[in-house]
Order: sequence, then C-alpha cells, then structure tokens
Amino acid sequence: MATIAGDRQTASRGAIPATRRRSRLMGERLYFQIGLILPSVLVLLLFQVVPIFIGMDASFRRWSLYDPDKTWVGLEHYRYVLSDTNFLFTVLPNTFLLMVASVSLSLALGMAVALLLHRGFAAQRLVQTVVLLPLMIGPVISSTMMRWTFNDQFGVVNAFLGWLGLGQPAWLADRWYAFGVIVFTDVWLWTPWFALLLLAGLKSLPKEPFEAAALDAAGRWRVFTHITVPMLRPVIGVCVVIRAIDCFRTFDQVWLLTGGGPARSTEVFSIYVYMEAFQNLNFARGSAAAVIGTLIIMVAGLALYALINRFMDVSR
Amino acid sequence: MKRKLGGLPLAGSLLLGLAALGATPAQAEGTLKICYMSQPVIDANVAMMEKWANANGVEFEKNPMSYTVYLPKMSQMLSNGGTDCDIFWHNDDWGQLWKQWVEPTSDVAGMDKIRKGPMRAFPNDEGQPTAVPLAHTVGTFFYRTDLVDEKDVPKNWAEIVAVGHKLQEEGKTKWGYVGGMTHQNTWFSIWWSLWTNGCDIFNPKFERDNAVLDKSGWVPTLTEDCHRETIEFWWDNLHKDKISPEAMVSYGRNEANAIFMAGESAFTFADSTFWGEFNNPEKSKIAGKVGMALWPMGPRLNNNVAWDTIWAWGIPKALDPKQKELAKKALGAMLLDHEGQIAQWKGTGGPPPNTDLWPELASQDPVFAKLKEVVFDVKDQVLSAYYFPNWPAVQKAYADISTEALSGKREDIPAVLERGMKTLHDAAVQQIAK
Amino acid sequence: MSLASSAAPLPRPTGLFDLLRPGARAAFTILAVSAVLLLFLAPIIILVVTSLRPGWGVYYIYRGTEFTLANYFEVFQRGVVIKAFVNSFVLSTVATIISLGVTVTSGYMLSRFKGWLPKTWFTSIYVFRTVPYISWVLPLYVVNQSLGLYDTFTGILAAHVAVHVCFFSWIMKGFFDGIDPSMEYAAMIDGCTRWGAFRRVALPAAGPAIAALGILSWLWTWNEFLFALILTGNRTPLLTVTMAQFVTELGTEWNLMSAMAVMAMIPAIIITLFAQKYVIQGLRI
Amino acid sequence: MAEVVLRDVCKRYGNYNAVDNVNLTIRDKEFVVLVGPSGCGKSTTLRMIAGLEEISGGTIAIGDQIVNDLPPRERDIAMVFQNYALYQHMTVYDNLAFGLRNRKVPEDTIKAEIDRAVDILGLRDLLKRKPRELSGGQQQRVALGRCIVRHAKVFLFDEPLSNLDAKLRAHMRLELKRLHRRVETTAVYVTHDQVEAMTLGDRVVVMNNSRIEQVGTPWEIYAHPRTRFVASFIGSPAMNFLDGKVRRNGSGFYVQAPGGTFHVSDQGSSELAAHDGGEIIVGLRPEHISLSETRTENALHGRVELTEQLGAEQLVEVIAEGAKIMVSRVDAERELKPGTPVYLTVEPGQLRYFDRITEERLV
Repeated sequence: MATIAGDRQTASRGAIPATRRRSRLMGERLYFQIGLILPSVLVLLLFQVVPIFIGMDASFRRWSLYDPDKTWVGLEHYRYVLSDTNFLFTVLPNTFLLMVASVSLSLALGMAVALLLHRGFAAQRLVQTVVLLPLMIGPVISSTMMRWTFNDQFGVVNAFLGWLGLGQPAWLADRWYAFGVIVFTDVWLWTPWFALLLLAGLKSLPKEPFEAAALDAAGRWRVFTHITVPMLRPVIGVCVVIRAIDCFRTFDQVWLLTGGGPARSTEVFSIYVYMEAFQNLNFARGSAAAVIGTLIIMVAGLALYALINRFMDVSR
Repeated sequence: MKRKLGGLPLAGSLLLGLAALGATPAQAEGTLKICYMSQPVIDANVAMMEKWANANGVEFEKNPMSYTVYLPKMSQMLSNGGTDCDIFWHNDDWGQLWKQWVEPTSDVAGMDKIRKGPMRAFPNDEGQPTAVPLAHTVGTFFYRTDLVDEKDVPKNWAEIVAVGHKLQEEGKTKWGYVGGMTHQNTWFSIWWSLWTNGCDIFNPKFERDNAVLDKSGWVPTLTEDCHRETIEFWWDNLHKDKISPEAMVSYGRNEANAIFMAGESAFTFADSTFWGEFNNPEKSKIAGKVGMALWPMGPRLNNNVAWDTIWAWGIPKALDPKQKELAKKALGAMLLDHEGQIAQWKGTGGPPPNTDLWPELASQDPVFAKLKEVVFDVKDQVLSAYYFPNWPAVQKAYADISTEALSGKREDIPAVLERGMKTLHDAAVQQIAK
Repeated sequence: MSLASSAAPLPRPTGLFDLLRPGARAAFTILAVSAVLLLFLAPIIILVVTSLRPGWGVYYIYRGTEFTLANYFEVFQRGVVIKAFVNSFVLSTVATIISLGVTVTSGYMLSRFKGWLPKTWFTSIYVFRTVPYISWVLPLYVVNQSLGLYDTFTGILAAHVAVHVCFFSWIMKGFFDGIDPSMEYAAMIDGCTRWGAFRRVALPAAGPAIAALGILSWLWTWNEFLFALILTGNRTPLLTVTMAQFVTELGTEWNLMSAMAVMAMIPAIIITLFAQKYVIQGLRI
Repeated sequence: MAEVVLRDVCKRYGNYNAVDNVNLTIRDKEFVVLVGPSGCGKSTTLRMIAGLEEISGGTIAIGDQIVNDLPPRERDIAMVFQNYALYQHMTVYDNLAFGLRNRKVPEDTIKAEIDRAVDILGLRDLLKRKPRELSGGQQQRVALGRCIVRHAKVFLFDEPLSNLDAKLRAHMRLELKRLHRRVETTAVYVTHDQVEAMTLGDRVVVMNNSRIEQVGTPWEIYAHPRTRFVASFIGSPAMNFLDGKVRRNGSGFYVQAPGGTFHVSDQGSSELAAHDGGEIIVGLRPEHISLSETRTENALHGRVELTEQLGAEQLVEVIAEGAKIMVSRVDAERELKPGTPVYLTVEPGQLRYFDRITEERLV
C-alpha cells in the first residue's frame, strides 16, 4: 500500500464547488482533444488553408507569375473562365466524362476480378499479387508505360493490331482514341483498388443468404444481382464516392499521356489550371479556375454522396 | 497538460527545423552563381566559365533547373529584384519578357565578335543588347544520305512530297517526312514551312517590334492564303499523300526524332544540335547516313530563308556593381575562349558564338561547313519567335488551332483558321500584367 | 482498349455457367485468370523488355533479340538520377514518418471523442479532402517561393504532409474505431494519463494498421508527380519528374526511361511481394 | 480500504438523464452489486465512480475524499471490464505489472505482488503468454489479477462474467466470491444477471430507468421487494402478477383474483386495510405455489397449458381466467396433461401486494 500512497496528496480538492469541479475535468478533456489535433490543424492551416486563401485573393487580382502586379480586378478572371468555351465545352465535359467512364469501368472490372479471386483457385496468390501491382506502381510509371505501349509507330498495341490485320489507329492524335487511352490507363490503375476493396467486402459477407439462395435454386446471375450486389452496396457506394472525387483532380495520367492534346481536346480541370498558371503564366486566372473547380467538385461531391445514399442505403 | 503532451509537438518542431534549413545562405564575396537549364550545349558552355573561375580564385556555384519551371521561377526572381543568380540562361523566347530587369551587355569583352542578327531578340528599351550568346540554335532540314542523293534533296514543298512518296512506294522508307507538331514543337513542321511560304504568324509579317505590332493590333495571318496553303500542305502530307504519319499532330520533337532515328523517315527538321544525336550509333540506326540541307521552299517564296537564333546568358540588373563586373568578366572570358568553344562544337554540336572561329572551323570540319552554308550564309534570316510576355500563350494557342485544323476535314480548314483569328489575337493581347 | 474487353471475366447469365461441365468450368477459370494476368502484367513486361533493349533497338522491341543491361548503367551514370532516387527515398521516408506522427493523434481524437470539436474537425477534413490538389498546390507554389522554400526539400515535404493530413486522419479514425476503448480505460485506471493510455496502449494496438498505412504512404509519396512538378526544380530532383523529363528534355530515350522506371518500380514490387498482407489491410477505407 | 459514497449523483446527456439522483453508501470491504436491465444507468454509475465519465451533478467520495475532480489514475481504484481489456501487446506478466510500474513501484515489489496474485489465481504457467493465446476464463483471471496486485481502495467490475459460457460463469462466480473473502476490498459489481447479483452481493442495488429502485441484502430484495419491478426482476422464474380486488370479510380481507380468491393473513390485513374495495396487483412467486388436481378451498382454479420438464422438477404454466400463472417446484414425475384442471394455493404470508398505479409495494 505504501507504494501507491503518493496519489493521496490531492485530497484537498474535494472542497471545490461542484460547478468548478466539472469544468476542470471537462477542460482537461478539451485541452487533450485540442492537443491531439493541433499538429494536424497547424499543417492543414499553414499548407492548405492559407494557400487556398492566397489563391482566392489572387483570383481577384491581376497577378502574373513573372509580375505580381496585384491590381484588384474583381470578377474579371471568373468572367473569363466562365465564358471560355474551352473550359465550358471541353474541359468540364472531359473531366466528368473521365470520372464516369473511369469509375464505372473500374468498378465493373474490379467486381469481376474480385469475384474471380473470391472463388479461390490454385494460382490465386499469384493473381492477387499481379493485380496489386498497378496500385503500387502509380500513375507516372504506368502512364509512361501506356504511352509507349500505345505509340502509333513502335507501340506493341499497334504491332499486335497489325499482326491481326486490323487498322493501326494514331492513338494519341485523335480526341476519342486519346481519351480512350487515358481512360484505359486510369482503369488499369484503379481496377485493383476496387477489386481489393470489393474482395474484402465479399469475404466479410455472411454465408447464410448465399446458402439460402442455393436452396432456392437461384442461378449465379440472380445470386449476383439479388444478393451479392445489394449486400455490397455500402462498400460500393463508399468506393464510388471516394474514387469519383479523386478522379476529378486527375492530372498525372493526362499530363503524361496527352498533355491535354490533341488541341486541348482531352484537357481536364487540373490541366487547365496548370496551363493557365504555368504555361500562360497567368497565376490569377489559374487561381480563378481552381476556385471554380473546387466549388464544382464540392457541390458534385455532395450531390453524389446524397445520390448514393439515396440509392444505395449507405449505412455508414 | 504540458507534460502530457510532451511527445506531440515533435513533428511540428521538426517541420519548423527543416524550414530553417531551407533558407538560402548569404552571398559570399568573390562568388559567381549561375542558373541554367541542364543541357549538353549549355553544360559545355558553363564548363568554360567554371574553368575561368577556378583559374581566377572565384567561387563558382552551379544551379541547374528543369525546363518545365525555368521560366516561371526566373521570372519571379527577376521581377522581385532577386539576386539568387549572377548569370542566368537567357532565351530569345523570353528576350523581351525580361528586358527591363536585365543588365546591358555591350561592355562585355568579345561582344564585337558575335553575329548581330540573332541579337534582335534581346534589346532593352534603349536599344542596348541585354544578352551574351553562348551558342547558336538553328533550325535545320535533315535528310537521309543513303536514300537521297545530294542533288535530289527537295528544293521545294512539292519535291518533298514527290521524293518522299517515291521512296515509300519503293519500300525504302515507311515515311517521307516526320517532325514535331505539338505545342513548343510547331517549328519542326508548320512554322519553318510557313516562313518558306513568305508567311508569318502576325501582321505585319516578319515584324518583331512590339510597338509596331501593338499599333497594328496583333492581327493574325491565319486567314490569309499563304497561311491556309501551309496548313493545307501539312493536311495533305498527313491525310492525302500520307508521307507523314497521321499521329504526327501528337508528336513532339522527340517522337519525330525517334522515327527518324529508327530509320523510318527520309526527312526531318530539327535543331542543328541534334546532328550529333542522329549520328550516334549507340542510339541511332542511321548513324553516318544523315545530311543537312537548305530549307525546301514554299510556292510563294523563291529566295532561301533560315532562322538563326541564339541561346544566351543574362545578368540581373538588381545585382550590385561588383557582382555585375564579375559576371561580365566571366562571360567575356567565355566569349574569348577559342579552345573551349571549339570543344563545345565538337562535343555537343553547339556552334560557337565567336565568329572569329568560323572560317577556321569551316575549313577543318565539313559538318560545320555545311551548317554554315545552309543556315548562317543564308541571306534572309527569320526570327523564330516573338518577343513579348504573352508569347508562351500565343505558342500554345497556335498549336491548338493548327492541330484542330489538321485533325479535321480538309474543307473545314478555313473555318477553323477563321475561328482561330480571335483566339490567337486574344492570347496576344490578354492582360495578365500591367 | 482491346485488351480491356478481352480481359473482363463477366458474370454469366443464369444457368449458362452451371450448364458447363466441370472441365469447361476449369477452362473458363483458366481463361479468366490468364486474361487478368495479361491485362495487368503485359504493360509491365513491355516496359521491362524495353529497358533491356540497346538504344538503336528500342524502336521495335518485339523485333530482334539483342538485350543489354547497359541502359541501367547509363541511367545511373547521370548524377541527377542518383540524386533523384536518394531524394525520393528520403522524402518518402521522412514524409511518411511525419505524416503518420501528425495524423495518428488526430485520428485517435476523432475516434474517441464526441462533441462539437471532433464534429467540426471531421467536417473540415471531409471538406478539405475534396479540394483538388491543384487548387492549393498552385498557390502553395507562390507561398513557397516567397518563403524561400521553392525547390527545397522542406517545401515539398510540407506539401506531402499536408496532403496526407485529411485522408490519414480519416483512415486512422477507422483504425482506432476497430480497437476497443476499454483497454485505454483500464490503462487510465492503472495509472496512465489520457496521453499515456493513448501512447502505451492504443498506439501499440493500432501498430500493425499504422504500419500498413505507412507502407502505402511511402509508395504514394514515391510515386507522386504533381507536387514534384510544381514545387521542385533541378535543385531537388525527384524520381517521377526526372523520369518524365527523360522524354521532354534529353531526347527520346525510351530505353533509358524504361530502365529508370523499372528501377523506380522495385520498391513497389518488393512491397507487393513481401508486405502484401499489410498493404491490403492498409487499403481499407 | 474505503467507503464509497454517492450523493445526488446525476449524469445527463443533453436532456436525457442517464443517472438520476443516485444516493448510495458502499461500506468498507462490502461487495455491492448493481443490477438492472440494460440502459438502467448501472454501468454509467460505475464508470462515474471509476472516473471514466464526468459527473453531471452531485458528488462521489472514495474514502474521505471527494473524487469528482480526479482523473481515474488518481482515484486508486481497479477495474475489470466485460471484455477483460487486457493489453494485447503485453505478456501476462507485463499486464499485471503495468499498473504498478506506472506508480513507480520497485521491480522486486512488483514481482512479489505478482507471485502472490498468481498463486491465488493459478496463473503461474501463463505469465509469458500474450492475451490472445489465452482462453476466456484465463483472460478473466488475468484481469482479476491486474486488480489484485494493485491493492486498490475499490474494485470495480463491469459485467465481468457475461462473455463466458454458462458453465464457466458459474465457476468464476464462486471464484470471485472466494477471492473477495480473501482480498477483502470494497467492490462494486455491475451485472444484468440477477443470479450473479444474488449470489455475489453482500448487498444488491436494483436500478431501473436511471434510478435506484431498492437497496438491500439479497434476501431482503427477494423477500421484500419494494416495487413490482424489483419483484419481477429478482427471482427465477419471475414472480406472477395478477390483477386483484380487495374485499372485506369480517375482520379479515380476501383478494379476488382471476380463478378464485385468496384469504389474506393477519399480517396482510393491515396492508390491505386502506385499499378496501380497491384494485391492486397480487404477486405470487412460482416456487411458493402448490398445485393440486383435487378441489381445494381458497385456491385459484385454472387449467394446465404447458409443462416444461427440467428433470428435478417441472415448470407448469396454468391459465386461470385468461391470466397466465407459472408454477415451479412441481414434482417431476407428476403427469399433467394440457387441459387438466388444477387448483393453486399459496401461503397467505407469501403473497405480495402492489399498487396498481405506482406499482409500489403496499405497506
């Protein structure tokens, strides 16, 4: 007992009135919470929030990268971006098209791979390892690979098509072919992510409904559409929201594959901002576009979240 | 609470500590700091100044940057009166962009030995030169000596098509001509031919005086016949005569060079500095089979044209006089370093800026002799860039317009060019600064 | 695109699959597995083959049988490549350690407390996670320049830590949600402060999950491109940008670039082979 | 060792009172069990004593010290959790030593303490194992050991046996009882299982709807439940409740219930005097009912609905005028077919009367 007597020294605190006593413990808890998030808050403030405000400020000024004149021009840059036909009729549609195409294709393909892996077979570990690779390799290497693979003169794809006696498209010189290569690369990169998350989801599903369905003599397709997919809905919903929001900011793949070309026809939001800022050196206009894009994705993200909640019953 | 949270701020303080490390040290006496894009020709030139600095007890600090950020980064430094660099790489593309922040260079030793023409990109408002050349970069028409006799080298556009087509039909080559066409690569296909057709990007043609161009309102020449013909020439090459791959609209210099070096094309157009690369047997299948020629001419022009531009060095105006003095001494030593400049040419294909060396080089070196003949000795020299702040935006806009025109139907070309008039004009006159 | 469509082992309509005899089912599985392997492995194989071709043989990698390791030696003779590898390695490691250190407490807080403060913080995290990177990295470029942090290790490091704050806090919250808090209560009763209970009990319990996230964080930093493109220059070369510039600056050196890409892929392959379990665990959302 | 005194203790979450004005004195070395259905506030009360929840109102004192203000580590308490809360990354030895090391106890003292605890609990062979290598019962013993080594003023138990299977639970219940006799520390034990409450507690505190319903020894609680809730919660099978009407019968009373009437003992008369002609609830425990197939006076008449054979006895469900009455302790060998008419009698002294509205025991 003597060993733990030290704790008794605080005995006199019993006399403090109840209200103050409460505030002290709660105060300690609050300080503790603040202490826990403080490093994160500081980093977020300094390197994300402050820059965002500087960017917003710049978007109302005349501010080029080589000559920060900083004259207030109000909404001039916003007016420019919002009346720029490239932004409205190429960049935004491209961005959302990429989002829809990439997310839906990688979801479908990821689901197929997950189902395959879930069945279990001899080489399963090998396949899982291979499937994991794109996720680890990242967009720069894979875009580089794809650019080389789809090279119209030397690329393996065209060589193969030629060997089959088919046409050899100029992949990166045509808007839709180039867009297809971008989508393909993105799908290649992200199918594994969907596959692994869906596989984890599949593994965590209870067996009983499947056994019941087997007793009810349901076919595979019916089991898939009526049991597997509904039970995976929460996972699917979260995956789709996260991936769609991330997809909006795609830069690496497009930059390395087409640079937005040919003739800006595959430009997406991030490329537009980068081009305005670093190609045209118009930091202010780039910032205005960045602000507009941020607002769009926030609204789109919320809408998507609500939509998925409604249709998918996300219970998270 | 302090004790309880003892471990928490560790990460934060580490960040701050690293921030302190990032600060730049104060400038030391007798130090030269040089900022440049790392590239073989430039590296060779820097070596000359380094040699001089070592011999004269001057500390020499090299700060190579990547091309992608060079322009914004240097612009930021110069406009803020920064002194991080005593000497920096200067390019005709932004010769006028930086003119108010750079030191006049007429008093640098050896400036009387250089070619005056290319210096037209670098005057300040008082008309003084603001750059010291380090090498000439010249656009060159290359052909395959094993496929085409020197006498059969195309003299005009029609011959490019004819010779190319013939070689394709004989199965000697896959393509007649390849060259870059994307943004920052327009020179290697459209622009050189534009100039050989007596055409240019803005009116008045071949005018580079911003005051004049301002007064004329930066009117693009896109809808004029000379321009339309050029675009149609390339459209035919891609889609009708098929002497060039359809994907060429997506080629940069590198893709085009790769096809040429793979032995799949009879002609290409590139910077003369690629001559070494094309003839390197480690990389090229056509080493030893590459020749240089005069530019094939368009239908509207008879006399040969060529472009001769320079890469150069600049000195920030904001430096204190002593530093300026030191920088000028280093640059002067470089200009007068005969041995070094010959080494630069031999090692990298970067033609020496000091013209005193030219006759001797031409007599010893057949390649230089040829280069001199097809570029330097051509009387009508064009300037391959415009010299005003919005030039990068114009370049990009032009590439987008031309790509669109070349990717669509032939009969739509006039409409695309018509639409491009406004885009190109707006890119030129947009207000991003004062 | 042809690869993609042939690779999709689409779920079969009712009955069809079941009608197949066992042998045919096995054949279907083998076919589907081969398609998946081909889809995900082919581009990598092409890259590896390219990296082994001599410079003059790189154009048609499927023609000719000359192979060489010279590309790898040549790549590593370039000072900038070694610098880029070292920088990327150090950056990935330091950024991972700091990111995890900064966000682990934040995730713990989100998991263990209720009330206005966690709610506000969680909302902020959610909102800032949706902000596209370019929207804050673009002005961060200007901030870094004015602080003298442009093209410094610190500057790019800060961006990497900042980008991880939101996402990692969120993921870490999930980790701690999976750990029963009564262990910490026990520790607090056993004489620990709140911080002590976190550090000595909750943190070790979350260790494996944090390690998994650490591996992913390391790879994400290693593979990151946009920040490196905007926030660094030649003074602080990083792997991804250096690799991309093999095309844009030094001519078309597909063989060299492939060699560098293959080298850059090595950590990913090592991790995939030996730490797969962790990676899959860390991917949970 | 110490007394634990709860005075007007409240816990509010917004407008909801999780614990409402609890007053309770736990004497030194006493083993007190808080029992009640889930959500009744028993665990919250325990957690407030532990310092894991803040106290919204009132005071809690341990020994002579008000602890409202003290973090858990300064309250000198030990606690066993439902899921044991062993430190998964530490060996059994380190788990046991953790609390002592935090208090800077010298290692040799720690070793001696652990030796003692290990002998009490029979953990000697497990010291080097990690928790996940132990069975549920072993983990439970380690959790107990963690308390024993601490010599804390108060032991708190939060449903410690509910994760064990039925057999092990019965075994551990006895061990706990033996342990408490040996260690002699004030203990507060929370459970929803009335059997645990009755077997373990020196006194039992029955809680319901955030309030204390009754405090007393197990026998008091069983024999003299203060409310219908306590009566129904304690005892198994649960007490039968019948709606009844009080009728005067000369100097005595009788109660008219479904299926018949009860005569009331003299003791009961005084309780019912004030309710003459009123409606009340009559409570009769299944084990106090005797069941006869022959007509009996003062009995409730009903028919057998179901029987449950337990081996030693059988439970019989009887329906009397629509009211369901459970009868226990019926000879296992008696054959009672569904529909058999039966007569139920109860010693008048065993009847319990409750107000229909307040559901409090009539006094």
